[in-house]
Amino acid sequence: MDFSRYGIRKEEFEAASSVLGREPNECELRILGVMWSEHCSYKSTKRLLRLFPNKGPKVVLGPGENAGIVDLGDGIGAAFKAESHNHPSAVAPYQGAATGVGGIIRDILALGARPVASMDGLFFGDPGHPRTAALSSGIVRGVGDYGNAVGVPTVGGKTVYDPAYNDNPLLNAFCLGFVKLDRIVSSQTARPGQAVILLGSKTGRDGIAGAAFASVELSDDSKESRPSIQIGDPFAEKMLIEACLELQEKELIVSMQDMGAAGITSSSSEIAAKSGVGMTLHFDRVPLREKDMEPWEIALSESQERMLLIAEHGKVDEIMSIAEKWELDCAVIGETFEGDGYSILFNGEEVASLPPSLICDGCPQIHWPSKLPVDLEKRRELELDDLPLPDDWNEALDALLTLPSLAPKQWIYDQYDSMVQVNTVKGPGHPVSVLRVKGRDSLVAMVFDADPWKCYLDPFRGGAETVARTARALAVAGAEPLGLTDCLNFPSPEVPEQYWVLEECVKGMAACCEAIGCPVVSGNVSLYNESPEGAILPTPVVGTVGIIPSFREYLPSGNWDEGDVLFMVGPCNTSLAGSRYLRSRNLPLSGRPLEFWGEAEKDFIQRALRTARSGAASSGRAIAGGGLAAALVKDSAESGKGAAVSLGIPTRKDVVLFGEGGARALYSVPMGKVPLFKVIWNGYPCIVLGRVGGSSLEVEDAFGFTVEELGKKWRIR
Amino acid sequence: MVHHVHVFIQLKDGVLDIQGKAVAHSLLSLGHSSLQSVKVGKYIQLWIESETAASAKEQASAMCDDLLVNGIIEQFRIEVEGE
Amino acid sequence: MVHHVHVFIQLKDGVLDIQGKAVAHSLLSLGHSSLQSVKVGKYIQLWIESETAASAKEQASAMCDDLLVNGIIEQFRIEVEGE
Amino acid sequence: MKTAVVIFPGSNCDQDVIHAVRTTLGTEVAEVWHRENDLPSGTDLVILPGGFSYGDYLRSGAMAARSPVMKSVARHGGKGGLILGICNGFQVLTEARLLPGVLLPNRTLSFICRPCFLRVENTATPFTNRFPKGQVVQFPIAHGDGLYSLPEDELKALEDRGGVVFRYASPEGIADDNGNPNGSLNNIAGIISPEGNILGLMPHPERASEALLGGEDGCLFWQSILSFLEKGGR
Ligand SMILES: Nc1ncnc2c1ncn2[C@@H]1O[C@H](COP(=O)(O)OP(=O)(O)O)[C@@H](O)[C@H]1O
Ligand SMILES: [Mg+2]
Repeated sequence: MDFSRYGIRKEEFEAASSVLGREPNECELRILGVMWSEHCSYKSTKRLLRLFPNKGPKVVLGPGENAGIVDLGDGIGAAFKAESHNHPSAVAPYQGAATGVGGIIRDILALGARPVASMDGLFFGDPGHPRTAALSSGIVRGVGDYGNAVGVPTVGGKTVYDPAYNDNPLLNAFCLGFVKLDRIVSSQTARPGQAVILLGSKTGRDGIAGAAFASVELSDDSKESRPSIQIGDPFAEKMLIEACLELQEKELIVSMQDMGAAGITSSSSEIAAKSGVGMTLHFDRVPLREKDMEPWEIALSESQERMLLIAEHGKVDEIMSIAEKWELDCAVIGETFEGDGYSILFNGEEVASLPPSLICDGCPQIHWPSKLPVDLEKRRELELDDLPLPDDWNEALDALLTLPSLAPKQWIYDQYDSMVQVNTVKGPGHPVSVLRVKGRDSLVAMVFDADPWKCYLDPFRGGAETVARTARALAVAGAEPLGLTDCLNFPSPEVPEQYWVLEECVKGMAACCEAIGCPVVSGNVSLYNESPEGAILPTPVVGTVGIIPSFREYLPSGNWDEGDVLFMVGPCNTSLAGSRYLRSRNLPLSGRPLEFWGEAEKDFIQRALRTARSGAASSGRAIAGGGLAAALVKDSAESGKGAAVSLGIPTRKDVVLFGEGGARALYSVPMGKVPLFKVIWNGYPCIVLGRVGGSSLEVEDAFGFTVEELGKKWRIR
Repeated sequence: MVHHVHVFIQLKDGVLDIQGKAVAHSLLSLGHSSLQSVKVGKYIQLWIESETAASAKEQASAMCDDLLVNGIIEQFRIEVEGE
Repeated sequence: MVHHVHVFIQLKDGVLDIQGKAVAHSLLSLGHSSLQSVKVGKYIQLWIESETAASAKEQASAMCDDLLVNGIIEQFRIEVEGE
Repeated sequence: MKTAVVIFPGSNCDQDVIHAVRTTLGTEVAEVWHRENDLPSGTDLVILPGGFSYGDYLRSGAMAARSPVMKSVARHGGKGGLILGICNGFQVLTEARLLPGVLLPNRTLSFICRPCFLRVENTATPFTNRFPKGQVVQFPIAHGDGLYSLPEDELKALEDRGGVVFRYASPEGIADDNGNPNGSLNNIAGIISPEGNILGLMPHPERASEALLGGEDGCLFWQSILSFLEKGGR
């Protein structure tokens, strides 16, 4: 039996044969080939993911379900998750991105939550590379067209440009939904003797074996791998959302699962395995779009906009009439029974029979060898003495502000409906995105961030910094971080040096999560992001969600008032390693990022929360990409106010102004609140930078621009 | 001379036609019950300066490959007037 | 029998064809300098059950009036295979 | 005042507009599914909400305009009842020929979502009577097909009869090309029927009806309708 054709390794074939007591047949092998791909089975990364803390007082549902849920109070939860759709977006940017957005929305829906906000993480190649323009515009259009039509606002995101993504652009999609905590739908609640129902679009040959495809490197002929292109139908998705929420509201279903990778097979076998029931599926009852589909094609089709429901037989008629109202196909395709069996029938014949536990949990894990990259020390060499200060600081700042990774992303987010559903208090363009919860005082804040450059130079510190950045931004806005989701985008784990980087990144992220008490509640892994041209940078992307108890306790950014005192809190000895500034001077990616200091992060968050909640500041911004200089410019431009700033610090001025890393923030504080502010930050590094006022932003012995000029350079709307 | 070239673009077989599906549904509910199925594609007209119709067709075909057609999901057919 | 009907829809003269202009611009900047102009329209295929090709055409025409074509800005042409 | 919000498959601003009417006016709002043949009795105002009816496939608003409910919406308008189409609802109204003109793709050929400034051109309408003439208001836009177009002679007729109610403008109220997000002829953002009872506009007043969400200019819009009806208008 040539199992390798189906992406099955020898030990996997043997494991399956030994459980079955026979060799799997072809259809079964195809099913296992997809279900045991990295994308579905996490066979190389399960062990690593266990390093993440996943419990906390606010965690209602941790990893393992379709998405995580954190408690927002008043019986409401926020369900959220991020998912990658990298390979499909590289091959067919528009459709790949669109179906990525659609897929993550269904994950949220599967819990019975109404999807209320999306964010997107985009990683594009060098803007000068011939393919980048088409890839980036296709991906942005795909995200927008799908999200806009389905009516889920895209409220924020992250965009990074680097030549490492020339052939492997990344598209990570995040979605958040609101759910009543006593109405959460689970995939673990099916019982024997219930109906298995397929709701949504008809099944065609779309994206067959797409998950397996996502688990291999892109080769030149992968563009030819024909059936792997799924088409997104946001109209059908909108109908599906309304239908599923109506079914849930009327308590007609006992369990639900979205159909993502590996379609019917993964959704049904996961429900069976998690609920501990057996399942029989009749494939001749599946509504098909194409003629003559083979059973294995039906099993693995990734046709979009479908959900699998489990319901009592007595509710089927009512479910059918709701499906009819929303103009969706709906069919009972099987039933559950007692036992660990999973059997697919086609025209009366059994074509596959596998225990669900084997499909979902039977894949032998892989422990790839890990090895320190030999060039790591070299990457970290950055001699400041060899790096002259800029001759012209204004020019240096201009270069920084026009660096594509830092420049305003208006061209992207103007294409996204960020306001539909009328909950958006702060949409894209702000350090954190903020939603209101209708009928309540509290606000939900969220942020999506990544720092691949730092991860490349020091994966542990970079991983920790990535998590920390999200938490700092939330805390400054007044939002207590409740939990996070992540997408681990990495190249092949089969290269020992690359596996080491992955491992270290995860350890760094986990260390920060521990330190600040912010658990990981969901996530996704995307490996093999490399092509013959090269590998991507290590790119863990983090989406963190926090709560602001009342809108009065939200602290905005870009809100300086005349006469305010500007403070910088946090250490001055940050680092230029992997900074936007180095990139803007076309210097190689080098240096060693700041050491991660968990205590300080925790301390910072507490003080920042107090600052926001006590009204001690009029504006606040965590210092991140582009350092203090970028923070000053953004705040000044958005406030439409100037300031006179003097640094008065012995550290090198480029490091102070452009250095990145560490728990730092820029605050503007009304005169009368200065004493309170100082009390809050007593015991934490805190210096006065200057005063707000005048018509230009002047940094002593460095740069100076009029507010009008800044308005042209930095415009968020 | 200027040739008038007609390009007909349609989705490849098997590729989900989301517009066709919705249009068919709508036409049926408007009472057009004899309708069996619908496919929605693009009709692009090009006016190309070239010596011969054959070369106009060739150029149109290159334009399809370069921009007009997404070869992953679409196929096309070209007609040149007076060819 | 089922008739295969082709409907070609294009913008009326004088209606702003922003898409056509944009496509022309892109093609020119890709080096297709022989291109004079572009018009972007729709190509809809219908499969209609009917006795004769003539009646299929009639029905298709009714579908155009009812939904497929916006007469304010668009005009259309119908071809029935084997007619 | 009784409002009926029509919900087409794919509408996605229906709940937003219901929320705005309920929170700003506190009046009764009914949902009407597109397959229904009749409006609730006593309906004063019909709203066709924004969104992507039928995915906006084929042409924006085309399929929704042929929904069963549209016959009774047209009847309501014919009797002088108020009809408001926002964004996709405006597109539906033009497709249904209840308002003149068409909405073509934005000249950028991309979807645009952002706050916009509008100049109120006509305050003698049921929808704008509480605004001072020439006032600049901020309503967000979010659309792909918002370029309003009409043949030249009809455009002139529309302008001459004061049919243009909202025009895209700069914050200072200058309606030039800079203030025009989508290329609409004459910066047109919203128009009214000759009888003065059917309004279509691309910007979203329901997204500008709460300070928390960044603007309250929409409140006067809703209040205009209420005071019109309270003064005995239909
Ligand atoms: N792809 C995107 N989609 C939506 N919003 C985005 C996207 N990329 C960036 N943004 C928004 O633009 C702002 C700046 O983003 P970015 O430049 O990536 O981060 P940073 O602030 O770290 O420089 C943020 O408010 C973010 O939400
Ligand atoms: Mg899922």
